[in-house]
Amino acid sequence: MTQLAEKPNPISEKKVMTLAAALTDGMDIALERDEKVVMYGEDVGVMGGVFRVTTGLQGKHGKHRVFDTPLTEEGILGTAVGMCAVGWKPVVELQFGGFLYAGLDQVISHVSRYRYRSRGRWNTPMVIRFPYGGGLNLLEQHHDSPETYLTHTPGIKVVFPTTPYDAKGLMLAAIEDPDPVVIFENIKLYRSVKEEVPTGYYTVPLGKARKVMDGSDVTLITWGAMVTQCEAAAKAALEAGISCDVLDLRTLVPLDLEAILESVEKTGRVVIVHEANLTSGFGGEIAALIAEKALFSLEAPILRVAGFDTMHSPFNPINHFHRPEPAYIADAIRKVLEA
Amino acid sequence: MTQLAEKPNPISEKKVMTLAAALTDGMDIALERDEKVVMYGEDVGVMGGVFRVTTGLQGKHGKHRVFDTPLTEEGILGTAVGMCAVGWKPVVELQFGGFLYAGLDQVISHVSRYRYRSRGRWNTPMVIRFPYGGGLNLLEQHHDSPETYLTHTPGIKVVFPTTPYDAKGLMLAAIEDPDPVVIFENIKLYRSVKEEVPTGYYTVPLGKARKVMDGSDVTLITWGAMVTQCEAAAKAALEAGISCDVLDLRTLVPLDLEAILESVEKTGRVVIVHEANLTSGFGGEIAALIAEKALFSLEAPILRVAGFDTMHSPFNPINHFHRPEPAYIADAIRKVLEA
Amino acid sequence: MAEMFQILAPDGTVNKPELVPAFDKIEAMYRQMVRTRYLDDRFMVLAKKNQMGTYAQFGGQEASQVGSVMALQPGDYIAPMYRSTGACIAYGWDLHLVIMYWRGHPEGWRIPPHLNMLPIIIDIAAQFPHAAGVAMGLKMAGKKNVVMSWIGEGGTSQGDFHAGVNWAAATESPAIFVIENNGWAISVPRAVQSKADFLMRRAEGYGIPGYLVDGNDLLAVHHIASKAAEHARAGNGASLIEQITYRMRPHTTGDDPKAYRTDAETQDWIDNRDPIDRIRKFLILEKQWDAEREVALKTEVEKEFAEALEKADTYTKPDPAALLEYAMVNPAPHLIEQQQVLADRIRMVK
Amino acid sequence: MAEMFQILAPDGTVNKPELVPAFDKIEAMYRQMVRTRYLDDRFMVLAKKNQMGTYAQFGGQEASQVGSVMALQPGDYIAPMYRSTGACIAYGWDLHLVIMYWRGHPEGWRIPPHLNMLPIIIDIAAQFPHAAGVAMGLKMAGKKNVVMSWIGEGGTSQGDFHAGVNWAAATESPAIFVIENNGWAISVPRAVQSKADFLMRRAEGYGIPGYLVDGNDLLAVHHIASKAAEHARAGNGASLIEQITYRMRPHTTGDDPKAYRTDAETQDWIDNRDPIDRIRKFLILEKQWDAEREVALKTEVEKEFAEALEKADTYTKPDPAALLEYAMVNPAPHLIEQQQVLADRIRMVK
Ligand SMILES: Cc1ncc(C[n+]2csc(CCOP(=O)(O)OP(=O)(O)O)c2C)c(N)n1
Ligand SMILES: Cc1ncc(C[n+]2csc(CCOP(=O)(O)OP(=O)(O)O)c2C)c(N)n1
Ligand SMILES: [Mg+2]
Ligand SMILES: [Mg+2]
Repeated sequence: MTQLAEKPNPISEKKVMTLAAALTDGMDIALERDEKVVMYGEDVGVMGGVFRVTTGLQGKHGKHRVFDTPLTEEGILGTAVGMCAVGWKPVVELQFGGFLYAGLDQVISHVSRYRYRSRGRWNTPMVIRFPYGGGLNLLEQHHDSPETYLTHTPGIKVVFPTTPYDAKGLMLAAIEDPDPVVIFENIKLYRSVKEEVPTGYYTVPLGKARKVMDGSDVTLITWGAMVTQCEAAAKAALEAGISCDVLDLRTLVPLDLEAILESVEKTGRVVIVHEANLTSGFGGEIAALIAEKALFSLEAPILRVAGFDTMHSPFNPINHFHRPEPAYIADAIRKVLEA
Repeated sequence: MTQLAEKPNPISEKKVMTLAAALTDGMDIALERDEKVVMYGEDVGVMGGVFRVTTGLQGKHGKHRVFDTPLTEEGILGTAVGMCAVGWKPVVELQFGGFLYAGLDQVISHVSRYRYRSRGRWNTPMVIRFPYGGGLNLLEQHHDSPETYLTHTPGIKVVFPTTPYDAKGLMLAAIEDPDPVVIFENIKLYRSVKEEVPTGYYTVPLGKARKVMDGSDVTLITWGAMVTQCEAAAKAALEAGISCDVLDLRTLVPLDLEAILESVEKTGRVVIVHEANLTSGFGGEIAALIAEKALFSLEAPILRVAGFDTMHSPFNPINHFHRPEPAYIADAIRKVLEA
Repeated sequence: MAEMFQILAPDGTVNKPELVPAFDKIEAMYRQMVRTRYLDDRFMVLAKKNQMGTYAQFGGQEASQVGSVMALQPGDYIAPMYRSTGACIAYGWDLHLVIMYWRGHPEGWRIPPHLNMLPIIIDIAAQFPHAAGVAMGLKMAGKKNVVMSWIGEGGTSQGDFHAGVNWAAATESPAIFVIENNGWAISVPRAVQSKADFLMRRAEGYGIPGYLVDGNDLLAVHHIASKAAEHARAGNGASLIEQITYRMRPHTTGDDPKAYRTDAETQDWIDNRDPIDRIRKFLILEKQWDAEREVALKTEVEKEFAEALEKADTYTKPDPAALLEYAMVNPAPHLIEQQQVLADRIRMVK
Repeated sequence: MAEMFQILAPDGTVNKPELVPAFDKIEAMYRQMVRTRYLDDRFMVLAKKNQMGTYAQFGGQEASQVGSVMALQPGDYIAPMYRSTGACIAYGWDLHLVIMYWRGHPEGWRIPPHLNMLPIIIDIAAQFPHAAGVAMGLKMAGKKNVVMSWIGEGGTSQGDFHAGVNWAAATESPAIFVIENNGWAISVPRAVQSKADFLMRRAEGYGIPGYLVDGNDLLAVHHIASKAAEHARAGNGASLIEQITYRMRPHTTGDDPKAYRTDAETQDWIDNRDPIDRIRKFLILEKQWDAEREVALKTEVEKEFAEALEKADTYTKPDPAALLEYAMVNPAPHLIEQQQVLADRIRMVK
């Protein structure tokens, strides 16, 4: 069985939504369509989450479908495993990506392995979602980008929506997917991007990258809020006559390797951009795959623009040096062209 | 300040030791030399650990230096942070690498960040050690190779001794090192390798790879028990007239990038081998660094031989298909030569 | 001082006659105890001969495991740990699959569809949040079922012990959490784990009933487990039970208890507090059992084991394809690529 | 039903006159309460004006924080969480550094060498294992010092709460664990966290003393914290204290409590159970305080704040090099390479 195909909804009306609103809308529809879907976490009920992404869902669907729980990430993730064994489809929220760590054992040792361990008797078709990423000057651990801990953990799918359309379609696809899926919701993008989104049901398939800009000189590969940064850098480059292929991966697992290789074969020059710290970041995996599968297309070293190997800087006045800015990406573009 | 230099001990007598015995000897000397060093964990006291690596240490140094604790990895790792703040140097044992996850929050959020977070006021010069790796048909979670979770975590040094000499010297260097160091002790190597080791004090520096075999056709980059597997593959290749440069990295953080690049520039062909599952494994980081810093030396795609993207196979009769064998490495050598 | 609940004194005489259940029920449990003890010892022999992998015996804990699990009803769930093999067998796990599980045969790892048995958990205490989730899920589904899970006294020091019990308690979910206090966590004695006199003291901090039970008294274990199950089934939520028992065997295949405890201590439990002896004495005193039936039971169990072993031994050899099965329902492309790598590896080794 | 320990009734009259400490001590604590309340409100104003980052107010918890931390002695340690700013200030944290900390200025993050203050922990409950480690370390070093740590009632549901308290209890280490039960974990009420009537019930399960205290009664808080500190100092190990208090302010800068609790509830606490009012009434009743001194204190504190703010405002701007400082004592080569990357980035942005 392969990935679900895209299910567009051509007849649906459209409405302008932020990324946050699109996520909410997707969850709302999922609660409507499948009575097995339940949502829980810290503050997701009455308050609708610290970023208000579950706003209105408890009121509309009831406390038995959307509810607050004791404050424990290992509890939230561990009970979700048990909930699946009784046939529920939990969509759980962690308050920030930096609090995934507190429940990471349940993800690595159980969410990821339960199906393999029971040879298909017990599946874990849950969705784990959380805000992540820098740029808002919140507290420490509120800006982490912990995707590598998940991409290295077998059996987990990893999703990064960057547009409202994708956010809703990927949310619905993630909830429908029979495997555990983690959705990284970028805190900067929650309310900074807006677009028309169909009000009805549709899905965006897991495993298909989105071509943000089409170009032939350099390939920019990225995900999450760095898509915006890459787009800015690519636009600036375009003014200087350099055209970039900008790939929004949308999902890291499954990875759209085909789209990556196709672009690399075209441009021969690659810059990979992510917010997480550099070493052992998912950028390394992508570079390794390119160095294995498209080596002879490369005309320049593969460069990565990423966070430093420290925790995400809590130093507000200077943390823009830590988080990749368009200028740093532009510099990398220049370097791969000069190589 | 850079890494500590190697401190050999030329006048010391020598004794044949297994890797396990060499580790014990190193800890024994550390307990002797520095009264701030204490060791604790599950079963490390009277019993000397499930692999008997702390055997005799409690008897010799006392219950106040080497002791058993409540069964909790978050407790063991979290209290070690606090112990450091009072000036102790805890050397803690986790019973198996697969139980690191249960305490991973303390490593990612605290061990790794305490110094940065307090701007040097509170350091965490602890050592975390555990048996890891496959090959013995123990229970699930007893064969994991969780290094990626640590190489991606800033501030943590990651050490993989593969010879008795190195084991003792790296242990002493790790305990002396002012940063947190994690020592991966391979369960297959504990008692399968033996050699003469100086009985006195010496250190092997963190950050220097060991050249296992010298060759010019292909570079094999590896660590831990895979060094043995690569050596076997390289020896077989030599009979067919192919000479391999075999690099035992010894430490993943700090990484001896110089040694890697020097070898790659010589051979132009690279195979990276690790036990951990492929995706987002540390092999990806190495490949990425090569694709950035030595791209134009490459004459073949970089290949990785690794575990599958599942948990370490608990299926005893067939798990040798999961864990890299010399034959699979030989195959990769052939492939990079044919490329 | 909490009092340890007991129905049978160690010599098999009855403390609380009014609480003795029907004899056919006792006999059924007694049979499971004898059966699991026999199997447990045979498994260790297999493990020592390398015909099984590392194995964790439960010998000495038969009353604790059989007595608790047999308080369950159809549709109830269990969340076992590595030492719960006795409970799993009494719950209905097919014997040849048990052997194959401990051999690392993929088909032994496949949990049969007729059992609401969660996978055996090695990661100590992690089964408690799972059990809490099952309990919450059962309650939300309006089911009248419950879940039972076990943990060692060592495991009570873990964060997941707390997160799991507190969750089920706070959500008033039908869970029965059983602490099998067998005195040792490998080489670490009970006293190192906690300063509390008894671990069931924790119950009050979760606002749920807590029980201290003689874990080698089958009737006591069964009585309290049934009570907790009824409590849960009636919608009153979770309970925490501490069963005082003893691991009469080594920790696992590779362990030598001489390194950390005296033979005298172990021998005392074996001679004076063996859970099987106690209930057998009771049944004999009550004239519900005799040497003849004992011999017949032994023969029956030996035969059953021989058949299961034969079945396991002659089972289709593991298919290496199993390595990549069940990794994902919708496998990502890299997993499909790895199927090719696996096929290549199989070819290379042949 | 546990009884809530109280020395002062909400109207400032004394329940237990024999337990009232010396007035100079009370006055010192009262001054800290007024001071921290003032600062807390000023900080929120700064945060609202974007002159600080996200800030977590402690307003309403002054008795709870000041009363407990002032039971400590020189050489004792504290392990604070994000809401412990009041405790940290009363403990001696330099005001301009507090402001700079909440501004995300690297020099505010530098913990001054004269304070045995562990870093503020955001990762809820993780500070408890740290505190247990400090306590064990102090005991092993033969020191007569203790460590105090705080947690919210929400945090008591975390695994680390359990792992930390149990560890210190089991090792008989000198730790004081304080639960500041302020009724709410952001929008989640206390009842969701646990079915236990009081969270100090957990103490028995750890075999240590547990106390239920009126957390808005300065004298009660201080009395019990001192008792727990003495207990620890005397080598008797850890204690668990639950202080019933209330968060009179929003959770943090961005929070609007109207979304989850009634104004009436909050207003009731503000009008009838404000911890500062209570102790002030007492001091006035006892003729130890008057309006004049109050005005003088206000002026003093205003001046202090103005000076600290000035100092923070005029402090050397953060050096971007700070981003890579303190990453490792012996930086690995990749960190040294990243210093170059940082230098390039600084150049690019200029
Ligand atoms: C999280 C975790 N840490 C460590 C281990 C290693 N280990 C296996 S059994 C054991 C002792 C367990 O003792 P207890 O909980 O009392 O259970 P028992 O074995 O006595 O049944 C330990 C430390 C593990 N399996 N999981
Ligand atoms: C491990 C973790 N999970 C989630 C959060 C997000 N969070 C911040 S404050 C808070 C509520 C805490 O409530 P409580 O423990 O009662 O402390 P209070 O804020 O009331 O002082 C939550 C869920 C966090 N900081 N850490
Ligand atoms: Mg035990
Ligand atoms: Mg609170």
